[in-house]
Amino acid sequence: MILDILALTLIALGAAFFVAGTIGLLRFPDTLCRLHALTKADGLGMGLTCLGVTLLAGSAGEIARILLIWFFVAASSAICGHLIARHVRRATDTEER
Amino acid sequence: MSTALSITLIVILLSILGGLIRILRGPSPAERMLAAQLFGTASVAMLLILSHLMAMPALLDVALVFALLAAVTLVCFVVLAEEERR
Amino acid sequence: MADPLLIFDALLGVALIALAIAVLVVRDRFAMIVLFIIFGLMTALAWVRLSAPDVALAEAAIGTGLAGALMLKTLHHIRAAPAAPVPVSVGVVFANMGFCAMVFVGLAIAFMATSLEAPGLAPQVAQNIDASGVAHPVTAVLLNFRAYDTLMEVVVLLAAIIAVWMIERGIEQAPARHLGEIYRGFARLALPAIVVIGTYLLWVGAYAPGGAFQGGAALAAVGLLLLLSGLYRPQPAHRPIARLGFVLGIAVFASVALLVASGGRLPFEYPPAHAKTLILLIEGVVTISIAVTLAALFHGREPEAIPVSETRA
Amino acid sequence: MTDLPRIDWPTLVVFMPLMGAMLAFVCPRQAAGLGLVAVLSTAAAVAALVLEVLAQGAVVTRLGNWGAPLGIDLRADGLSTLLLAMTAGVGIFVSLGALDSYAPMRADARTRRYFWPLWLLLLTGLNGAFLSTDIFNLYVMLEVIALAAVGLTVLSGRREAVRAGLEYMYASILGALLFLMGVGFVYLELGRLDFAGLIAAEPAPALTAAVALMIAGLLLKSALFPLHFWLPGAHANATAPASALLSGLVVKVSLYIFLRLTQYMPLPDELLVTLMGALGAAAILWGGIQALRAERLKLLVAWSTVVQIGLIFVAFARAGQLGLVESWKAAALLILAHAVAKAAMFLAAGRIKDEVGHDRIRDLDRSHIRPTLAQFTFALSAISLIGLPPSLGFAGKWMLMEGAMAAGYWHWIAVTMIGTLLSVAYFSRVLAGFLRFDRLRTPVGEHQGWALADAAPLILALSALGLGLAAAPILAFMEIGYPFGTTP
Amino acid sequence: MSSGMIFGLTGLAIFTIGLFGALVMVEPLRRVLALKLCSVGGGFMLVVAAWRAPPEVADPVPHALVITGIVVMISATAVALALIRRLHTLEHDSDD
Repeated sequence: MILDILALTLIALGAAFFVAGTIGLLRFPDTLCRLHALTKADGLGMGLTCLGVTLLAGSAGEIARILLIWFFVAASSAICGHLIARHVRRATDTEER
Repeated sequence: MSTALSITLIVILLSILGGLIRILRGPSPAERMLAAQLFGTASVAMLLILSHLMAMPALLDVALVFALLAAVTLVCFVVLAEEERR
Repeated sequence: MADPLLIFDALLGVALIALAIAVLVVRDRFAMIVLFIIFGLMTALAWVRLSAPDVALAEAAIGTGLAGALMLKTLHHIRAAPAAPVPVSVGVVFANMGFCAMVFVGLAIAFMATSLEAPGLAPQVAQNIDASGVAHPVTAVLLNFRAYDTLMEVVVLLAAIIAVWMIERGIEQAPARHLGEIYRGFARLALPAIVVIGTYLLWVGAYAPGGAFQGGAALAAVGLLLLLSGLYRPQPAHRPIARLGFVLGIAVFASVALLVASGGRLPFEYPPAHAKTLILLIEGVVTISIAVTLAALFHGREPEAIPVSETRA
Repeated sequence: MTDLPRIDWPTLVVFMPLMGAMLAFVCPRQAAGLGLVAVLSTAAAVAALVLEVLAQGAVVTRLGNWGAPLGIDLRADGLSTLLLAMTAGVGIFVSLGALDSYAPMRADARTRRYFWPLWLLLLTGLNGAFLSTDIFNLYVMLEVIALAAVGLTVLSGRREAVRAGLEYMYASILGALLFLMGVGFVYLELGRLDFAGLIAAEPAPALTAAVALMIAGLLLKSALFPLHFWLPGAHANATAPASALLSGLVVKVSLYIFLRLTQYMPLPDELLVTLMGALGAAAILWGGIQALRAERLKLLVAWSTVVQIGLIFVAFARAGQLGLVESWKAAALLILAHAVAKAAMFLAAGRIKDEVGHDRIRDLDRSHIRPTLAQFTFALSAISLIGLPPSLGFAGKWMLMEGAMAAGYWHWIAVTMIGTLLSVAYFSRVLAGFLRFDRLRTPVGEHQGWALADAAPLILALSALGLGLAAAPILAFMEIGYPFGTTP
Repeated sequence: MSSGMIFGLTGLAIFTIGLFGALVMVEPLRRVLALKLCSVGGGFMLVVAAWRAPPEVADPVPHALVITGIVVMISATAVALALIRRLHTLEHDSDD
């Protein structure tokens, strides 16, 4: 029961971070700020959700897969953030020149 | 318990639908791609929750593919956008 | 109080319709493709809600991921073209809108009037699943009960790659792409991981959602990443291998289907004792073919041929 | 299932061209040889199937031995086998024509390399569609056919061809998707997709929607009048053998499926049937007028396809809803006649274009070279398309009119007559040019090329004429296995 | 109201929107996307047909059919896109 409540709290917190991420995406002034808001938010939101679902998971196989998913999302989110930032920086560089 | 989880699901869905505005407004492709990234991650989160709610562990595989696909599309976007500038 | 999941479904439905409209009306073509990709993701979610994880997998991997990549590539190619060359007259738009609204109303009435009482084929599948050689019903349908359809579907893929090779011509050398060290590191990590995931999807298909198409699509993603990052460049000398890769799946599938038809059996009637082995064999080669073909469809043009992607990973 | 070890011909009829296509694709240098062998052996398999059907009636193959609703059955009855034979026959001669048309000195290696795999895949799809008894399987077959056909349309790689091919692609995907939606509705209502299930079904709203969707898709694919926009461009801009295949065979598949479906799922309303006939009549008039105005020979021939499709739909419409068997047969006969004659005509038009160097109708009689045989072939196939005795086209039209008279549908007879007159008018534009050969007082030019290339369409045209004499046995054959109005 | 009903209507709406797009749009890429919308609508119909009333197990046959449909559609899309690219190249070259 306590485990359930803990899981629920974690998941709800994760959802809150998603909401925050969206708000950041909508409200922040330029691309890099938005990127900042987004990667923080979906990194944390995803992490918390994963943690919560792990607590609810039934078997070791499921836990392993959830962790794998978390790892994959985190890695791809990081690399994508990097690539987009690079893209944006280069784009602004060419404009300034 | 399941009601609370369902409500969380609805909250996440609503939040990413808000992100749609960013895609429609742009202005630059990078921002649109960022919003798409958010959609991808949030969908994975929703799938994780759904896999518990619907008692279907197989959804974890779907989530895995979602994660993978988001990465591939993004790389595709970045590569093509880089080429375009040359 | 209504089931909150139903509210979720309704929201998802509305979101899907809104996305579909947005895809058609948004001015920017890049946004159009991004919206389409998101539409695909949401579709997959909806199908998950309808307890169709296999279909959701296929839609996410093939219908959305690869299709999105293809669209991005095409948009990149034709970016010089004006966004909307010929405006359609408002009258035509309204006439068509009225027509489509009528079609929708008609179909919706027909849909609502349907009782959904027909039993479907699920009982028959359940009855015969033990004889089919695999435990997962969708795989059993795809590779045993309706194997003929599946074979023809791979034939459609072959027809597509032949047509694409024929349509696009010219030796346009793509520029080298440098995505930096971090990306390389990512590739080194991700590519084997994706190969593992693809193989896992293929293997798990025998008793759970997954199978040849989803696994093939995941492996094709490896091919895409290799092509995009320039880690692999198709060479003309690789064409024979690529051709073999395209036809391998069909060749093995069709030969097995015909060869089992001896000793009083019919085509596609796998001997029960070997059904599992044969299906696994077919799935394996079909996966390779699908992966190679999908990657090749993404690449397009013939002269720079296609990798057997996995070997390079 | 018999205990005797017997070769399963229906399966082979589908698999042989498939194997041929793969071989021709993997060994591009030997594509032509391998392709020809594959076409010939497919024809041999079809011949064996014909004999089997003659001997023991409809042949059914339960693939995988699961049986119809769960598995997929192949069924070769009289009608299917007749169309298979038609495909094989036309296929052989078009292949022979292609052998010359894409010979090394005329076409680049690329064309040769891709024609054969695409054509063999097309053949796979055609044969599969004629044998199928499952509507989803039909959808897949339609897509195999569509992709291969689009490939063949753009074989030349010219801009007009690519543009027409893209238009064709849109139309054919949309047609297939309408069909798919119909399949969805059928499954929604019935929970099964085989023909037997369709026949047993009670009328229901979902089935009405399904019929409407599937028929809309098929009409788009078979280019009935307002939906014909993609056809003339695609058929006129393809290379000659490809046009012959597209016009002669590809269009026939959707007509055939239409014929089958309206047998098994009768149209809900007599009004719809009449509407279809009216569209057919409009196609005859509009296509005829466009053919009269066409400036290029191949375009004229393509418009004549629109006219002929209209005629076939008039034959459907005349059937009314109670399936007057006579007129279904008339439609089937017209399908057959058009396939043979139109293939011959496109090949002949291609020969004329090859030899004269252009296909502007106005200037055809001013050339130094007179492709006599090709012109003769063109005239012969025109006879069948116009519907003069003793051609197969005549037999079909005659059955149509006889039935219409018996039922008192005089307006359809008037439409048919007008169509005949129009086709006389537009073909005579071409034929008159052929006859006035002495406008330039030059010696008749020498023949270029190979006699086989002229012989192939000539034989086709002759058989279009001659088969009219065999109309009675053909009709009798068609009825084997009761394709019309009875349970399979 | 049930999930099947909701998504069935959604699927029909998507199909009709796609149909509208295919009829009206002039931009080549958008027409292809409209056709893809149609195919998703068709997929919905089959998946809903598989779902039925509260299912113990969903009917696997339509699922297999939709997977087939998805693969068929990606092939058709690839060919259509190749045609679009080729046409663009041809027209672009002739402009120069």
